[in-house]
Amino acid sequence: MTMRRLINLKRVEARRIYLTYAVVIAAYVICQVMSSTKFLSSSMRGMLVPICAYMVMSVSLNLVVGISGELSLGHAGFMSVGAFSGVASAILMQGVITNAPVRLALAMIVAAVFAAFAGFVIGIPVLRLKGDYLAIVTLAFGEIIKSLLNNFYFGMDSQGLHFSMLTDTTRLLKGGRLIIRGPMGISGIQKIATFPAGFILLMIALMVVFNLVNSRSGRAFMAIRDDRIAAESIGLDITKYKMMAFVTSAALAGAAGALFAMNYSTIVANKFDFNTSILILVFVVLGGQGNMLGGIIAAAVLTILPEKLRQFSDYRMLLYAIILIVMMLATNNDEIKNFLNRINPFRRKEAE
Amino acid sequence: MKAKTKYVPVPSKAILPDRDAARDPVLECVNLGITLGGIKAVDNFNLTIGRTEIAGLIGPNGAGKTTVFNLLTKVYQPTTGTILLNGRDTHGMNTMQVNRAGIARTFQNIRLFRNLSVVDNVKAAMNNEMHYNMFSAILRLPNYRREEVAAHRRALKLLSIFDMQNMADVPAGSLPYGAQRRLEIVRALATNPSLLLLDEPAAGMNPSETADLMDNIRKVHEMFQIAIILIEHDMSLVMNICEGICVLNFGQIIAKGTPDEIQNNPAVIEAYLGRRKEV
Amino acid sequence: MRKVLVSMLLVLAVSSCAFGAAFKLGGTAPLTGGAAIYGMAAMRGAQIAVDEINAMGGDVKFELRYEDDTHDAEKAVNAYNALKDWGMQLSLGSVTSKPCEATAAENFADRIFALTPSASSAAVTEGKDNVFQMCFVDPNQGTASAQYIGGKGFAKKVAVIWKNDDVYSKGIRDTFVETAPKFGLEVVSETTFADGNDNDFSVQLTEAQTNGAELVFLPMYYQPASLILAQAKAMDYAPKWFGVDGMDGILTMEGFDKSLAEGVMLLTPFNSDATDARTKNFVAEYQKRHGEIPNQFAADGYDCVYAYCQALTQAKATADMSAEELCAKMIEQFTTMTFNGVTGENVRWAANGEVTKDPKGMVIKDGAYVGLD
Amino acid sequence: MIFLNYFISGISLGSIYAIIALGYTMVYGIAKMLNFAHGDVIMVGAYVCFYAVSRYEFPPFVGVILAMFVCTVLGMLVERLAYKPLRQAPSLAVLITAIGMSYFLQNTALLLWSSNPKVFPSIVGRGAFKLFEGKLSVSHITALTISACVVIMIVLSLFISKTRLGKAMRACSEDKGAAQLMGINVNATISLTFAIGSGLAAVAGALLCSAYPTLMPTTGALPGIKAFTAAVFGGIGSIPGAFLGGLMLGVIEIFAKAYISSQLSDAVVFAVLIIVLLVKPAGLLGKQAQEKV
Repeated sequence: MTMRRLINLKRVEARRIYLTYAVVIAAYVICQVMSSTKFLSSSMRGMLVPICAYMVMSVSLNLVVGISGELSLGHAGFMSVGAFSGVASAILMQGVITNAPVRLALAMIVAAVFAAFAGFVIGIPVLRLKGDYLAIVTLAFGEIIKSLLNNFYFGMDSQGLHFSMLTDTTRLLKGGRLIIRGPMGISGIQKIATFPAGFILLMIALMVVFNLVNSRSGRAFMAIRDDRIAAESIGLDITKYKMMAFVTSAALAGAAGALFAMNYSTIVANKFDFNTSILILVFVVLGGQGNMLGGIIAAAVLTILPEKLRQFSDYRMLLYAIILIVMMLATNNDEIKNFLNRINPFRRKEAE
Repeated sequence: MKAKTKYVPVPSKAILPDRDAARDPVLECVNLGITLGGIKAVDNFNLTIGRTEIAGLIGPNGAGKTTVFNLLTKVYQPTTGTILLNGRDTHGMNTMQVNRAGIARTFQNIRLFRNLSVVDNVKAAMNNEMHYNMFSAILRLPNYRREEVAAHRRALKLLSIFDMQNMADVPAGSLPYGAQRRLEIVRALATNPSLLLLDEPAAGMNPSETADLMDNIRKVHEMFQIAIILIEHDMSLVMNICEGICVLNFGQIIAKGTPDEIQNNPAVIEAYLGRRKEV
Repeated sequence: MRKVLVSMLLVLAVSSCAFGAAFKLGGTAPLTGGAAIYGMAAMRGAQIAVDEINAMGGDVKFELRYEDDTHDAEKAVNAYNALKDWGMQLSLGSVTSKPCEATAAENFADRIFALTPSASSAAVTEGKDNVFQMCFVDPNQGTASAQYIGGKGFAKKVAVIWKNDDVYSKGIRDTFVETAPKFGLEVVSETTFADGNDNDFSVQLTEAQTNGAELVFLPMYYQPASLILAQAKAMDYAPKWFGVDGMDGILTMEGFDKSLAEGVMLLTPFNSDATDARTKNFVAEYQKRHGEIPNQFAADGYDCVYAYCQALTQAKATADMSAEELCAKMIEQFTTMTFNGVTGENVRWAANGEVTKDPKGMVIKDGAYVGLD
Repeated sequence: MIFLNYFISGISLGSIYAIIALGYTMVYGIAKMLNFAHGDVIMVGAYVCFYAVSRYEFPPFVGVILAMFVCTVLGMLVERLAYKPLRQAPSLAVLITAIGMSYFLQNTALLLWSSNPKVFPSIVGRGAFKLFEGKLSVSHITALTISACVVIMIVLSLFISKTRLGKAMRACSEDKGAAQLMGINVNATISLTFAIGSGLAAVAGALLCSAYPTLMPTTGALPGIKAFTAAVFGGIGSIPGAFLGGLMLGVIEIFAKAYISSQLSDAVVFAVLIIVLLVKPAGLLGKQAQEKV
């Protein structure tokens, strides 16, 4: 038996995965063509990179919420760690590496490493808790990260790197640069994030998550999600796999954070607060837990939607709230679900 | 019909089937007990199971049978006593480690991975025999392909014992009830256990399904040459398939012996069979 | 039929011409969320100025559009891009500092001139030749406050309470603490708060009290300041209070017990009780439209539009000029002109975009501002 | 003495958290959902009370009653329109809908009442009880909040353990299906829970804004999250737990500000929360559910 047959046997899942890749690639090509022919408004062009970042966030959180079945309310914290470490490293590399795409790639790797480390530290307590208690601990960690970054100072001068907490005691020499400035965050960031970079990161994120899910690790994640006790009874190491999912997800979120931050000239810790965590969770839930394509589409729709509602001026956010509630009600309504199932070409065949 | 098993005493004073007598027992429980909510749910439980023995654990509802399984698999940590698995003390081990040491089980209330396909349920249980790491998986390296293909092949082979290879891609949660019970057994077998614990495998089955199940258990026993303990209320199944039977009541063993001995044991008839007749 | 068509075309041409005669002025502001107070005020102030200027029928006419940025840099860039799609020629930047840092970078890259009413952090204008501020830059406010307090001999021992997750508060605090010793001030207590723990100030006030602070410096907006004043009163702590321009507005909070603010001093460029015709007219109009006394943000928004009007008139700019042409002209004008508005007389701008105007020392007496000097 | 004063400040802040947490925990206990819109119902209650007392000059007592009435109706309406259709849906879907509802209420408030902060009139005046020759002061509002909190906690506990409706609530919380079979109207019971929770929110709103008298459309959001934390801290679903969790959170927050660092107080509060949950994974008074195997 060959690998081909293995994939064919899992026809439904395989088709879903290829469809996801195809949709992402097609969307990228269309946006690039529209962008280069000036067919895309500045408003849309300006959102391409953040949408990519949010899509990666959605995919990475889906690994925790959809695949591993753990509720995380602090995912923006990892994005924050990634954003700050990524931007700081990009600034440090400015003189050494002049090629912007290379610098961006390296910064995203640094961001992923830092965020993965944060994920590991957070994972230690998180893995001992269940359900809502786990959710509140992730929320708490998100808030702690925010609070710490608001009090963190980091600078560089000819003597090397300097850190301090609470107040700026780095005492940089002349010509030094205070990179992270507590509540003022980082200013004067070079905007080196690009749409192609966002696209590549998204493709990498999809590859990581899909390939992981379709491996022994992925089966373990889902087995633990479906029944923890049965998973233990067949010898699965719950802690190891939960940690693996959590850290992988954090690393992807970190890279997304770096991408996001380097699309703006300034970044503050408050950006990555509880509301941002919730926003990403909304992408995942609205797109369907475990459904990567759904989460990606939800990320795009919910990022573009408030912009398209600008014509309603004062009623904009109110409409956004109403649309969100109606979408949640509609996607969980049996009649609508049945209708969607009937027209869905990828539903499972009854005969199977 | 099966041949009657002859039990012989071994040096450790336990009694084992004669074919297993020459080898160490797979399981030895000494003075096993647990207190749950102030009640001694299981007390002074002593049991020795031979390498290839099929044993039955019976008793009225609430007698503590499933609790014994939970103790053996460390879902609960025993308050007293020792469990020796293949001669190794399982003290301090958790469920996962006990499984790796050789115990696999099924559950009274079916616990399948409902959203995984049938074959993935089995492959999940084969996790510990696969060795590629997450980077091989992400990059689809050759060892990923090699091990996945091998695992898939073996999973289908295991499923075919229970005639389930055609259902491989169906989500486990949508299987009919009987098939779910069988899948749990396949999944347990996939972990290569030396001792298989079956918790009411025939619950909710009709007589013909029960008969098939009986054949399947025998087949598994023959193919894998492992020890099996089963909890069951269906007396025909127990009496037909088990070589040794242990009767539990109020957390205490009240009788041990061959099916014939148990059927004629007055204490058992009083505590268990007698009560059943009243119903 | 043909006649109708021709006349329709004519009407279209005329109207589009009239339309074209207006400069497209755009800005982003938090119009929803927790910071909406500041955004709404700035937008309303600017709108009044635009309506007044358009009604005067001069050469310069404006079409104003504000987009919501929810006090977030990402949304501000989105809002900025939406304005760009609309055809914005001149920008009012953003109302709050962090979003404005983000949009200012876009302004710089796109060569669209920006004059922000109230984004006061130094990073807004840093390294950008076409971004100007209508308000004091934060570091200057810190220094000016220290100088004022020290110079007037209000106190020797000073406590500072600042908001630890806010660029504005932090910016003022930094230079205040740095320069305080120069003016004979000793900072005896420094405490903070942040979003989420901005209700209870007992610890901050007790620290200030036990360390013997004679004056408490409050570099923050008026909403938390109102809580601090109330809680200090409850614990019978009555130091001198010194605020910054964000404190303006405290007297107009609905239901605020004005006696709490008695004796509070603040440096602000705007005084809604001023008696000059310009201020009186603006305050009256704002009150007529919105039923509230305008605060400093509204005044800054108002002044921005008038400053643009003056610069455009002097530069003889026309509305058919591109944003880039206007940008060059505006840089030239703003670095050379002198402006008189409701937030100050003889307002001038440095080449780096920072404004120079006299901060007015105010003290609250009997529920109204009175000049300190 | 300063220590005692800080302690009282902590209790005062904590009692506010506690009273909000009571609403959270109650709804969670019965409906098994995190109602993130609870904080915003508090805000609505505070606005109603504000307008009744400040604009229409009703006595504070009437203002609070009016706010309770409005919030009760609002709570039931929200439950009926947004949560009831999701009874069978995954709990996350309900969570997101609750967040949508929170945005909805905040933005409606913004449109109705503008973003300008209002100063809330205290419902008991701004005085304080002075103890130890004035060295220690307990403001009236603190005294009122704590007593209200204790009274509400006792009444709620009694209601749930003694009355028929309360027993129906407990039944629903244990097992909705079984409760249905026993002839309990589950939908009505959950509606009732929301009604009570929202009525409590109105009281919490009036007390919150009396203690910390500024009122904006976002007033309820952050205290709501803190109170949610407090509810989990005490063991979510447990009514005495919410009370204890709220008080402790308040005291820890003030002590962290005073003795560790005012800059890191939130980090300290959440770190303590994490440590408590590690030691007691179901919160201070929560019951650890043992899964049946």
